[in-house]
Amino acid sequence: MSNYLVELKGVTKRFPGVVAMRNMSLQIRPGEIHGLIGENGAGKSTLIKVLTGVHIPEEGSIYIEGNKVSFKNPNEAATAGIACVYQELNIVKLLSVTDNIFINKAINKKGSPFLDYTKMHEIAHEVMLSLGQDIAVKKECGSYGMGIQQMVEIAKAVLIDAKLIIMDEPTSSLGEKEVEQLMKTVRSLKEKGIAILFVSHKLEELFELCDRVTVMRDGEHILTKNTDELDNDSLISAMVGRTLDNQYPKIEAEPGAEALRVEHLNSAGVLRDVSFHANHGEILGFAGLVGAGRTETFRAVFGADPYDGGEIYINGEKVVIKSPKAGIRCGMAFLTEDRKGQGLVLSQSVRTNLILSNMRRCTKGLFFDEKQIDQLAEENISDLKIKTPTADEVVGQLSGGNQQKVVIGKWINTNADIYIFDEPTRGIDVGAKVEVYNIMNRLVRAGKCVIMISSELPEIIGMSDRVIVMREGRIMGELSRKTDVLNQEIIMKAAWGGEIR
Amino acid sequence: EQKTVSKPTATENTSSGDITVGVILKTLSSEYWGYVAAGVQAASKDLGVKVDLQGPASETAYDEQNNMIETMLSGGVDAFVIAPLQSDSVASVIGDVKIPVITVDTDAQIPGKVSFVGTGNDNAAYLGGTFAAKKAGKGAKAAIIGGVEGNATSDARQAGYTKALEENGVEVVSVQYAQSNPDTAANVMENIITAQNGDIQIVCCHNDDTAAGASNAVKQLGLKDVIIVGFDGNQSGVQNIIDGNITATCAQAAYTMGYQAVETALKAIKGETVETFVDTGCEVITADNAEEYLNTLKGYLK
Amino acid sequence: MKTKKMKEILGKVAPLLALVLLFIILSLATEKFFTLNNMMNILRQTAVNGLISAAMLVVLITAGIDLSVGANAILCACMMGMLKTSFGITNSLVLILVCIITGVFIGFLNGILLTKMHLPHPFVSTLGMKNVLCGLALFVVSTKTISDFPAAVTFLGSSNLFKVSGGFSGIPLCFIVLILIYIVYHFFLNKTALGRMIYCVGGNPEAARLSGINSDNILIFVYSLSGFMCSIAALVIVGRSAVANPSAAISPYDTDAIAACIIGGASFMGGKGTIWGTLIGALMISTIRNGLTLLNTSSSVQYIVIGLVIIAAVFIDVTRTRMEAKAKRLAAK
Amino acid sequence: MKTKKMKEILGKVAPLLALVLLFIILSLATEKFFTLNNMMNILRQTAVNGLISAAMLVVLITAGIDLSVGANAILCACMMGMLKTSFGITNSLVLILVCIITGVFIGFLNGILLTKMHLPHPFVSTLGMKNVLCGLALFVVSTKTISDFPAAVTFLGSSNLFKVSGGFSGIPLCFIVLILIYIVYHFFLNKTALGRMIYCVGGNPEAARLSGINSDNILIFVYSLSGFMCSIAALVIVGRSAVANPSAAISPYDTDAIAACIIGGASFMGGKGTIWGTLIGALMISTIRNGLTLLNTSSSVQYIVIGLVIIAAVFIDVTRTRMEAKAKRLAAK
Ligand SMILES: Nc1ncnc2c1ncn2[C@@H]1O[C@H](COP(=O)(O)OP(=O)(O)OP(=O)(O)O)[C@@H](O)[C@H]1O
Ligand SMILES: Nc1ncnc2c1ncn2[C@@H]1O[C@H](COP(=O)(O)OP(=O)(O)OP(=O)(O)O)[C@@H](O)[C@H]1O
Ligand SMILES: [Mg+2]
Ligand SMILES: [Mg+2]
Repeated sequence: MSNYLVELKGVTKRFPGVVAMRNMSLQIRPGEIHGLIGENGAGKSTLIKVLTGVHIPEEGSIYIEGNKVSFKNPNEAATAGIACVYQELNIVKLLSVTDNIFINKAINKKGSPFLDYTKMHEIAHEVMLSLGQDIAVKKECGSYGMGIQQMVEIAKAVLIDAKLIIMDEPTSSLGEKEVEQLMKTVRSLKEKGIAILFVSHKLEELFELCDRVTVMRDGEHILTKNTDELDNDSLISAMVGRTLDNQYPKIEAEPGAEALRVEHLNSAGVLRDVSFHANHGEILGFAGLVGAGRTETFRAVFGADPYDGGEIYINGEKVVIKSPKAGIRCGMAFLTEDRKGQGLVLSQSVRTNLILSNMRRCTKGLFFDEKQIDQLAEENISDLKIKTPTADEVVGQLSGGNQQKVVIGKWINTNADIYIFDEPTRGIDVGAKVEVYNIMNRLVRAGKCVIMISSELPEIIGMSDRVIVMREGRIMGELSRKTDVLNQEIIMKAAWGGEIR
Repeated sequence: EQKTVSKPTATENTSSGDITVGVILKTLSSEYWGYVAAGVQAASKDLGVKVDLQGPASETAYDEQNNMIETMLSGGVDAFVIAPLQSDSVASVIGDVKIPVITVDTDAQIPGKVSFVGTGNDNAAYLGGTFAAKKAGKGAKAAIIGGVEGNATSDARQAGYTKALEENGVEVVSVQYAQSNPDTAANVMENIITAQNGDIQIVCCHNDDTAAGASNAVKQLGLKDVIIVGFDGNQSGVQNIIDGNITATCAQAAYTMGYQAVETALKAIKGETVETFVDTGCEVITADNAEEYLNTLKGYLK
Repeated sequence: MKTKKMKEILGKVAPLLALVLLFIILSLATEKFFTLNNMMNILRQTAVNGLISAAMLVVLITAGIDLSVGANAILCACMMGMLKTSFGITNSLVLILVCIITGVFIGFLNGILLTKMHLPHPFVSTLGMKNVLCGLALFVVSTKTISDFPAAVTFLGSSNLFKVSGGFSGIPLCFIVLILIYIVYHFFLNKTALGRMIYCVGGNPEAARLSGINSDNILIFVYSLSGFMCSIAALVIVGRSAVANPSAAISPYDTDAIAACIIGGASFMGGKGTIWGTLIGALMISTIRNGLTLLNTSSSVQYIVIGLVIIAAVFIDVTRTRMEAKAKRLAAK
Repeated sequence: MKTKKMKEILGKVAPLLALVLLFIILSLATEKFFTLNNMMNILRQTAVNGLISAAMLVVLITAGIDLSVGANAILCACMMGMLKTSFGITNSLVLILVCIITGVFIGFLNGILLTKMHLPHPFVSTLGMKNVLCGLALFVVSTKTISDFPAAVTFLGSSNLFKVSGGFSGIPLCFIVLILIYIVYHFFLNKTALGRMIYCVGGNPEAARLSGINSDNILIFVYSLSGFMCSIAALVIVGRSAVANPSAAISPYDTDAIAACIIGGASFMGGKGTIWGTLIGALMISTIRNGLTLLNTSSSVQYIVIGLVIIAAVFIDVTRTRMEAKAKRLAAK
C-alpha cells in the first residue's frame, strides 16, 4: 500500500505543436493541501485535465492509492474520488443553482423516476450556506455574478464524496471576502481528510494555505517542498528560473495634464454620481469589492454600455461616446476583464487578434499591408514574450496568460492615450505580472494615462499613484501616494462602507 | 393539321435500332409519370428504338428540368420528347434545335416542335368538372383544392374545372392550395367546410392524393353526398373510387401518351408525316369503370 | 414582491396571451371561426405539427436541429405502405411496429452521425439525411401513393370522441394523444435526471462533458426520441389523409416545427424551451392557417402572414426579455 | 519541413481531389460525361447555385444563415416581371436596377432585423423572411409566370461565348461572371480589412465590438451583400429560364447553397470558409446532378446520392482535420 493518495509517474502529454507536459511526476498525500504553481503555459491545467480523465496522456502512469488507473473520461475519475473545479467556469447558465450543483448527481423520490427537488434544493442551499453564500438556489445560475458561480463550482466538488478535490485558480475571479470564505472551506475540507490540489498564481494564498508546494516549469517537475521550507523569493526563482528583484517595479513619473475627467456619471441601478479624473503620466488605481461598479463605470466611459447621465471630458474637451469605436477614436483603450468572451476572437490567429483594433490602419490602399502586419506581430510576440509556436497559431490554443498578453498587445498597437486595464493580471503568473507592470510603466513614461482596475490590493498599492475606492456604484474616496499612506486596511475599510477620513 | 418534317440529317434509311429518342418528363417521382414512362418504355421495346428517359425530382424543379434538357441535347439524340414544366423557359433552353421536338402531356410553343401528344390538363379537368356539375345539378356549390399556386399545371387544371363548373351553373365558392400534400389537403378541406357551413356539394382536386386527404376530412366531419373529383387516375385514386371515398377522377391516358409520343417521334425522325396534335383522349373514371381501369393500370406496370 | 411574482407569471403566459389575442381577432373577422366544431378543427390540424414539434424541441434544447423530421415521418408511412403492397402484410400491429422501428432507427442514425462520426453541426447531417429519406420514401413504394390502410393503423389519426352525427364533430383522438405525450414530455424534461441532462448538454456542452455526463449517449437518445415522435406523427398523417404519399417527404414539415418551437421560447443556442410553449407555438400556426383559409385568402397572403408571425413572435419574445432585464436593473436600487 | 508544406497543400486541395475523383468515376460510367459540351453544361448549371452560395458564404462566416436567399432571388425576378406587365416598363436598365435594389434592400432588412431589432438567430428571421418573400413574389405578379424579358435582362444568363452553331455550345457568360465575382470575393475576404472583420465578427461579435469594430454595421453590410448576390442570381435565373416564376420561391435554393458552402469548408459556428472551397462545393453538386441525369437514374436514387454526398463531404472534412491534428500532436517535440 502506497502512502500517496495520488501519484503521477513520468507523464507526458502532447498537443499539436507543443509538449504541454513532459515526464511529469507528482505525489499527493491523503488529507494534505498541495499547492501547484508555475508560469502561464507551464502545464498546470494540462496536468489537472490528465488527472481527471479529460486528456489522455501519451506516456506515463497514474496511481490512485497505489493502484494503476487510466481514466478515459471525467466520469471515471469522479467515480475514483477525484473532483475538480476547472480554471474556466463550467456553469450551465440557464439552469438553476440546484441543477448545477447536482449536475452529475440526482436524488430521486423514493421508488419514483422523478427527481426530489424539495430535497435537492434543501441540500443545495445548505452547501451554499456552508460556503458563506445565502442565495436563492432556485434561481438561474447565470443571474449571479462570477463569484457566486465560482462558489457553485466548488459546491459541486464538495458534494461528490471526493478523496481529492482539485481547484484550478479558484480565486482568480473572487473578491477578498470570498477568498477568505474559500480558504475557510478548504481548511474544513482538509479536516474531513480530503486532499486538495490547489493551483494559484497568488503566492500569499499558497503560503497561507498549503502544506506542500510543487513547482512546474515548461511542462516539467521542478521541485516539491514543504511550504515552511520555502519563501517568496525561492519560490519565484524556481518558477521562472531566475530571481525577480522587485514584484512591483513602480517608477516615479511626473504627472502631466488631465487626460480624462468624468462628472456625475449615472446609470440606473449600477452607477450613482461617479466623478473622478485621471492624468497623463500616472497610474490611477480603482479598488473595490466584486460588483462595486468599477467595470460598469469604464464600460460606460468607453462606450460599451449606454448610461443615463453625466459628462465625460477628454483632454479637457467634452465628448459624447456612444460606441467602443468612438471610445477608441477618442484615444481610449479598454482591456476587458473577460478575455475569452470580450477580448479575443478565439478562432482566429494571434496575428489577426493583435491587429483587431486597428485593422484599417494596417492597410495599404485597398488591401492589407502583410509585411507591416507580420513585423508588428513579431514585435509584439517578442516584446510581450508571448509563448506561441507561430503568429499564425489560433489564439484559443494558447494558455490563459498568453492569451492575456495578446489582448494587451492588441491595445498597445492602437497607440492610445488613455489605457484602461480591467483586471490586467487576472490569471497570469508572477513573472508575467511584472512584465505587465513594466508595460504600464513604459506607457506612463511615454506620458500616457493608465487606469488600473484590480481586485488585488497588493498590486493596487504597489503600482498606483492615486487610488479610487468604489462601493455599490459610488466613489467612496480617493487616496494619493504622495499625501497618504496606501495600505490594505484603509482601502478595505472604504470598500466595506466606511468613509475615507 | 399535318406536318411533314423536312429531313436535315441523313437518318432516312437508318434502322430503328440506331435511333435514340430523348424523353424528359415533368418528374419520375410520381405514379402518373410512372405510367407515361411505362408507355415510353413499351414503345421503345415494341418499335426497337433506344430511349433516354429522364425527369426531375419533383414537378416544381424547373431549373433541374432545364439542366436536363441542356445535358440531353448536348448528348446527341435524334428526337426529343418533352413534358415542359415551364414552357417559355423550356423554349429558351432548347434554342435552335435541329431535331424534331414533341411535347407530351402539356403543350407549349417550343422551337422545332412538330407535334403535341396528349389531351391537355385543362381538357381533362373540364371533363371531370362537367361530370361533377351535371351530377350535382345547377345551383350547387363547389370548392377547388389546388396543388401549388402559380404553377402552370395547377393553372391549367384550375381553368378547366372553373370553366366546366361555371358553364353548368355551379358556383365556385372557394379556391385553396394544399401544396399537393394529402395531409395539408385534409386541413384545408376541414376549413373550407367550416367556412361554408357544410354547404358544399362538389370538391374538385388537382390530383388524387389531394382528393384522398379531402375525402377523409369530409368523412370525418360527417358530410354526406359530397362529390369529390380527383385528377390523374392513379391506382390509389381508382382504388378510392372503388372503396367509395372518391366519386371520380379525371384520367388522362398516361400510358398511351408515352407510347404515342415515342411513336410520333420515330415517325418524325423517319421523315414521315405526323399529326400536329395527337389526341390521346381522357376519360372520367367513376365507380362504373373503376375496376376495369385499375386492372389496365396494373397491366401497364408489369 | 407580489408584483414581481405577477410579472413573472405574466412573462410566462405572454405567448398564451398572443394566442388569445389571435383568437379574438379572428373571431371578430369571421363568425365562423369561434365555433365548437372549428375549435376541434384547429386541434385536429395541430396534431401532426405538434408531434413533429415535440421531435424538434428536444434536439433544439441540445442546441441541435433535425431537418429530417418530416421526411422521416413520411418514410415511416411509406414503409407501412410497402409492407402492405409488396408483402401483403395487413396485420396492424406489425405495420405499426415497423413504422416505429423505422422512425427510431433513422433518429438513432442521426445521433450516430453527429456523435460517433463527429459531424460538425446536425444541420448538415440531417439535411443530408432528409434527402436520403426523400429518396428512400419514393423508392420503397416505387413512387406510388398507397391507400387502404387497415383501420387500426388509421385509427389514431381519424377517430373522434363524443362525435354527434351531423352536429359536434368530436374531439380528435390525435390531439388527446398529443396532450398525453406532452404531459409525459413535461415530466420527463423537468422532473427526471435525464431530462435535466438534456438541458445541460444544450446549455453548456463543455460543462456537461467535464461533469462526466456522457453527452454522446444523451444526444443519441435525443435524436432517437425525435425519430420516435416522427413515427407517431406518421401514424397521424396516415390516419388524417388516408394515404401514404412519398412525394410529401420534401414538404416543409421541419420549418413549421422549428417555427412552433421558437415561437414557444426555444432557442437555436440550446438550453431553452418548454413543451407547453411549443404547444402554444403549434396552436398558433394552425390557428393562423385555419383563420386564413376561413377568410378565403390567397396563398400569397398566407405566406406573408405566416412569415410575419414568425418574425413577430421572436421579436416580441426578445423585446420582452430585454424589457424585463431593464426593469430588473432599474428596480435593483 | 518540406513534407509538412506538402501535407498542408494536400489538405487544401483535398476537396478538389474529391471533385476530380468524381469526374473520373463519372467519365468511366458514361462516355457522354467527359465531353466538352457537357463540361460547359456543368458550368452553366453551377452558375445559379454558385451565386447563391456566395450569398450564403458571407453570412455563414459571420455564424449566421440566410434562408431567404432563394426566395429573394425569385422575388427580384418577379419584381422585374411586375414592372414589365403592370407598368409596361421595358427599359432593361430600369429593370436590372430594380432587381438589384430589391435584392439589396431585402438583405438590408435581414440585417436590420438581426442587429437593430435584436432578433436572436438569423435562422428565424430569415425563415420568416423567406415566407414573406414567397408571398410577395406570388403577389407582385398575381401568381402568373412572366416571360418575354428584354434581351439585355436575359443576356447574363443566356449568352455563350465562342459558340459554334451545331458544335461547341459555348462558354457560358454566367459562369465567367461567377468566376470574376469569386475573384473579387477572394481578395475582399482575404486581403481587406473589412473582409477580415467579417471573419472576426463571426468568431466573436462582442470582442469585435469592444475592439472598435461596429459589428452591427458589418452584419448589415454582410446581409446586404448577400442580397446583392441574390439579385445577380435572379438575373441569371431569368436569363437561363426566360421566365420569372413566382412559385419557384419555395424551391430549396437555400439548402443547396448551404451544402455547397459546407462541402467547401464553411461552418455553422462561423469564422471559417473560403470562396474557392465554395466553388468546389457548388461544382460538386452540379456535377453529381449532371452525372446522375446522364446515367438516367431515378429521382429516388438522385435524392439518396445527393444526401449521401452531403454527409460524406463533411465527414471527410472532419476526419481530415482530426487526422491532421493527431499527426501534429504526435510530431510535437
Ligand atoms: N487543447 C489544447 N490544444 C493545444 N494546445 C494546448 C491545449 N491546452 C493547452 N495547450 C498548450 O499546452 C501548454 C500548457 O497549457 P496549460 O493550460 O496547461 O498551462 P497552465 O500552466 O495552466 O497556464 P495558465 O497559468 O496560463 O493557466 C500551453 O503551451 C498551451 O498552449
Ligand atoms: N459577484 C456578483 N454577484 C452579484 N452581482 C454581481 C457580481 N458581480 C457583478 N455583479 C453585478 O454587476 C454590477 C457591477 O459590477 P462590476 O463588474 O462593474 O463590478 P466591479 O467593481 O468591476 O467588480 P469585478 O471585480 O467583478 O470586476 C453589480 O452591481 C452587480 O449587479
Ligand atoms: Mg491553467
Ligand atoms: Mg470588474
